[in-house]
Amino acid sequence: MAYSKDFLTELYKELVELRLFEEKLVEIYALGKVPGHIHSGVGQEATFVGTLATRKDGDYYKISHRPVGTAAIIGVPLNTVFSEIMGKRDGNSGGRGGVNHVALLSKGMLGFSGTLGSDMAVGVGAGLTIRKNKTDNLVYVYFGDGTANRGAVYEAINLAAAWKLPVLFICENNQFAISTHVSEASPVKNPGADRAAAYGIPSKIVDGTDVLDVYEGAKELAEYVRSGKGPAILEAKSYRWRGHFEGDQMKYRDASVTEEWMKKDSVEKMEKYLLENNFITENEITKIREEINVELDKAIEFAEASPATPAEEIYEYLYVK
Amino acid sequence: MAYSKDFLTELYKELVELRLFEEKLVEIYALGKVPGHIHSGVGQEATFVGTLATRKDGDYYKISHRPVGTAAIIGVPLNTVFSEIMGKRDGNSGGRGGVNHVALLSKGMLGFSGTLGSDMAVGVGAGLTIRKNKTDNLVYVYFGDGTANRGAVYEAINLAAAWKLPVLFICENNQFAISTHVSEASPVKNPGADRAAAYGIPSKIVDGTDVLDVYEGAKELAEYVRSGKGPAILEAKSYRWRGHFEGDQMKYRDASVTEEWMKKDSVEKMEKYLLENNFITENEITKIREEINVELDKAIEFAEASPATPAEEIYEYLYVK
Amino acid sequence: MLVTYGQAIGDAIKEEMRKDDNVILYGEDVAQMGNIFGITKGILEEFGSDRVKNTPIVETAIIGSAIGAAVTGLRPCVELMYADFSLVAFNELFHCVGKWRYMHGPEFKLPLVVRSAMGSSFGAGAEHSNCLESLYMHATGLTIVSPSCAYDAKGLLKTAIRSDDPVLFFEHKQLYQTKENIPDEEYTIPFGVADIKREGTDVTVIAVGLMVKKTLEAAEILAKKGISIEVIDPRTLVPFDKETVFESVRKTHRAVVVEESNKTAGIGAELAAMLQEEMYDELDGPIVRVAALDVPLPYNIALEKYCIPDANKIVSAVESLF
Amino acid sequence: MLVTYGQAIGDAIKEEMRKDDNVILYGEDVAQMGNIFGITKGILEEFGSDRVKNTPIVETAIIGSAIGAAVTGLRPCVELMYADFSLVAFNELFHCVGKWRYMHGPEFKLPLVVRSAMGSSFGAGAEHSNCLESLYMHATGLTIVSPSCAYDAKGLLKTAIRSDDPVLFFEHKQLYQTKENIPDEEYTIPFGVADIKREGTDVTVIAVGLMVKKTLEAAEILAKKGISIEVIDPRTLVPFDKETVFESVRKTHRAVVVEESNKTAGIGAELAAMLQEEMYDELDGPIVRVAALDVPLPYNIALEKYCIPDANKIVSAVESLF
Ligand SMILES: Cc1ncc(C[n+]2csc(CCOP(=O)(O)OP(=O)(O)O)c2C)c(N)n1
Ligand SMILES: Cc1ncc(C[n+]2csc(CCOP(=O)(O)OP(=O)(O)O)c2C)c(N)n1
Ligand SMILES: [Mg+2]
Ligand SMILES: [Mg+2]
Repeated sequence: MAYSKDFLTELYKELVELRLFEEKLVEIYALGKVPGHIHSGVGQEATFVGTLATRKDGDYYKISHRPVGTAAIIGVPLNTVFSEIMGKRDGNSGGRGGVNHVALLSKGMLGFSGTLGSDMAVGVGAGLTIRKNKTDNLVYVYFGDGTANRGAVYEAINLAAAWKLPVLFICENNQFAISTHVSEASPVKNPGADRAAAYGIPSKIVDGTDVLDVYEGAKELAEYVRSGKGPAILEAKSYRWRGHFEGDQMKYRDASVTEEWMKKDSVEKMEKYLLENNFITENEITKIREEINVELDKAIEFAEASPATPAEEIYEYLYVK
Repeated sequence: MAYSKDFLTELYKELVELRLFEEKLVEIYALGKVPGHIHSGVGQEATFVGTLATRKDGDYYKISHRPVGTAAIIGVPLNTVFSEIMGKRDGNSGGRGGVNHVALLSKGMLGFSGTLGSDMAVGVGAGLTIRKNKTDNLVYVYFGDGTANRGAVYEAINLAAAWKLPVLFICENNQFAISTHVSEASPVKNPGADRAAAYGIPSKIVDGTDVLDVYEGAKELAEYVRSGKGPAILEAKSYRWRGHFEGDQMKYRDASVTEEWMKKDSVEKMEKYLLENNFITENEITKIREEINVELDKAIEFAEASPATPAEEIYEYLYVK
Repeated sequence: MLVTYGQAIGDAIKEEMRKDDNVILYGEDVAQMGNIFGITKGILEEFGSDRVKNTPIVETAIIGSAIGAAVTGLRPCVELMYADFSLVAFNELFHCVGKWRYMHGPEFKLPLVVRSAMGSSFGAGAEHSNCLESLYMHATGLTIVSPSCAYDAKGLLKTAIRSDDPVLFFEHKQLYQTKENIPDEEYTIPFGVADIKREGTDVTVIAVGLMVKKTLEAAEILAKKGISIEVIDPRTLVPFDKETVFESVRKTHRAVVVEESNKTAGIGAELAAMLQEEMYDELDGPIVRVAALDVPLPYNIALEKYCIPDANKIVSAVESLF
Repeated sequence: MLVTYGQAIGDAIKEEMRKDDNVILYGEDVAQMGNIFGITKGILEEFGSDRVKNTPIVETAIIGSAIGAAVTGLRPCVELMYADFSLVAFNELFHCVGKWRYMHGPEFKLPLVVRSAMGSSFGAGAEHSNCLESLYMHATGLTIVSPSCAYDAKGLLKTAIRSDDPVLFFEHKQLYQTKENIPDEEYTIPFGVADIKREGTDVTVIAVGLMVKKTLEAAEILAKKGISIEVIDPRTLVPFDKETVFESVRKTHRAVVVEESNKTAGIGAELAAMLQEEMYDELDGPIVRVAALDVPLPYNIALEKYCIPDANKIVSAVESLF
């Protein structure tokens, strides 16, 4: 495949943005600026950037708890993202929802359920709206290898398949559900793709550490889905670099395997590719990183300055009226 | 395959017993002797008799709401069965549970959940006990084509597969979930067998109107399961002769198709086979039917005479202590 | 016109579907069969299979997809055949439906209705007879409707379908065939407005669903005994019309709550706790709860009857206050 | 010995697993990781992978399989990581676990324990902070345990594992690290026996889980103000020890109920309704409920704190009775 320089640079920028975002998240969490727990998606950027490179206006998105920076890639302003993450009034729900509930409907984001998998059907429902509007849009629905075992996931994909709705299910197989390795939890090798047969829909496995491989797989399936033939499942193979949450001692896994996987760095791979093909210079790389870091820092500063939602507003957003 | 006369006669008797049982159930229901609703399994006998022909002592059973006469085949005394069905004190729960909860644990019956599919994992749990006891027993878990779509079913089979537990899942595909045809509800042709791939386990499709075909398929899978290799799925193709419940007008389906299927009568088939091979005489057939009818009538009489559980006992069986 | 409670519900759906083509209907067996009680009969024929769909047996996906459809602009009116099965999707209803807007912000509206048939019906057994409103009262963000007659059912369901907030709409199976004269003209009934089904002076009796009917029977018996009860039907449990009840209690100084579900942690628990907390000085006696016995509802019809409140039990409860 | 609440729970499981090899432990991440809070650490090492198993994320199958294992002779002690996720298996808990023996007869015993971590914990958000006992109180056939300290947790969990009836065992996340001296010798605590955590004469305060701690703080403040409260921890909500509470109310004539969950239809609803119904003549004022505000628990920590009862709110509630 021949890609344009612009396209590749755009992909690269998004990879870096997501990487730096996820790193920043860990940083501000360590500084005590984030309530609750976070789930770093460092190392898993390619799946999200690669699939989202196939998106177009009017599409919908159901993201997951990892990486939450995906919201920024989809287009939620960083100020909103960090305000929500830090529980502030300028977040999309004024800090009521929090780090896992960053969502702007105007950007197509449908929201997230903390009981994992229960939101899969939310994506399916958005497919009904697309169907009614007779567009060739689709819904991107992300879920993890662990979540793939939940009954709610099965019901959602099954319903999408029975009704031939335009949903692209993306299973990010980072090989772990907290401490449980995918081989222990799932009786099949590919917890996403191997289940497509159960719904009679197509699937594809891609290398979740290679943004172009992801893109190619996603493009093929997205075209299929947009054409009205029904849903499909993409499974991306990656690895969770950090603990499930910050503070996770990870005694349940072999650190040397982690190290091996960390060498398969999607950002580095892309960087190398761009440099080798003279699509980018070291200087430009530095500049991209700097610009993104500045943006991130500015947003964090904004969020820090954003007031907390006052107690008097505690009942707001509970009902429309 | 060469079968012994005894074996074939036994199968035939059970087919007739189940047929007459299910007919009797409709009869006493029409007479107002049964509370609530019943789900006649007339026409679907072969799946149950054929699979159960592979059973041995120590096996467990999770049956379904159709046909409930399966309990009698498994060995629950008819007096208990009809007492429970008629809501009487001599039923296994003294009429607290009712027609769908006929069960004797001493016969290996695990019980049933009226929220369909939620009991699939109950069967899986019994597999843990078999595993611990290191026997070559198995658990028979029956479910319908409609129930096959439930998430709880997926979770149960998935867990059984992940843990390689000795469970034989039997999907009775009678083509309907109430009014909904299997082709409308399920995106795959075979709602049981086609999903085996999602769990990485073997499956087989059999003719649910032919007890010997069912038996052969069940035998193969039962042997596999007993050998400790993990669960398997058998799907039997049949047809629901009557309405979902009594009184169902069945406007949602074509009566001529029903008539076609009713010609594939497993009892008649077996009768013909036995007669042609001189394994049985017309006289013996008449006698078998008569004997079973007498037994059924006696049990119904017993149940009618059985007192209602008195109100003072309303809290009994709620807790062990 | 004279309609049954069931027809009133079907009519409400049809009228709203005619008004707004974003209203869609789906659930198990709602299409060709018109649902197992015949309530949605004729809707497929009028609106076609794009707007009226059977689902597989996938309660969690019915509710989940309704959220997604609702936030993106449709107005799904979905059905969970029996209220008992709503527990299969309890997580989706409690955590997702009830919290989605709060957690994600004011852009998110959930104009969805979940209809469900509830209540005992002569031997349906422990898993097909439940009234479960109180479980959902403990949730947040839900509107809970429990109509006791055809008039209310129609007016409230139309309001529900037009609401931008999610509504659980519980229909009592034993009421489906009850007939009533209702206006030919269109009407709606606002949420949070209780209806005084019978005026009285001695005791305020709050009753829900089928229990309104039983309480009205009890009122007749009590009247003959010289006790006048005021029968209040809250119609919506959330929002709850405290003012109408308070006003009644200010007059009667005594209250009884009648519900069909298990007594422990039921509707009566909340209403009694709330009333004694907020109206303590007005009360001349305890608030008495009439509810089902705390057992799984037995299949045997005599035992079932023994468990569930009827006119006589309501009469005794009221009399116990004197 | 000095142990944390978390250690006490782990020790109870280990001791019972040593006693009876039918006791098995499974759930998400309970094996190598020893669960996400470290509560089951070391259990895999001691008992091996036949008896200690990680499951996939399959809450409905965890509960369903526990029923099957239990009725056939094992004694599963299973874990649902967060109490919030128990709603995913709510149907299995409410309809199946709670009714199985009743529906199928006396041959069926369900010696199973479902452990779950509950409660707020500083920004865990609306779906990871819930206390949900009241939902299960409305069910039937369940035993509901909510221990407030290490001593109780250990003794009650041992009783739970030995019980032939199904037990829901709710552990409060904020208590896991609290330390306490408990006996070296084995002990168990029977169900249905409340514990008076502090004697007092003016007001009976019934508190559950973490709220026992907050109520004891409030008791100190109130003591300085001259108000003496009796703090009762029911320990098991089902069965509920009415007698201990009644005796206290006969002395104090006033009662407050403190819980961490939403006020509407919460634990306090049942307890207040029951108390005023059964102890009306002993009461000198309304039973006041202290509970969380009826919103999904916010993620922002200040808002979270604003929603949940603390010592000051308990103090105000008690003072409102005078
Ligand atoms: C229904 C439910 N069960 C359990 C959990 C707890 N939990 C949070 S994240 C997680 C692991 C999810 O694994 P996976 O889907 O692979 O996503 P990953 O964390 O690897 O991105 C679990 C079990 C939950 N949030 N919801
Ligand atoms: C969870 C749940 N949803 C819906 C129902 C209502 N219901 C009872 S039987 C049935 C159809 C089941 O179809 P299938 O599994 O094919 O069994 P069959 O009736 O054909 O024997 C339905 C939907 C139920 N009992 N439980
Ligand atoms: Mg994972
Ligand atoms: Mg069927």
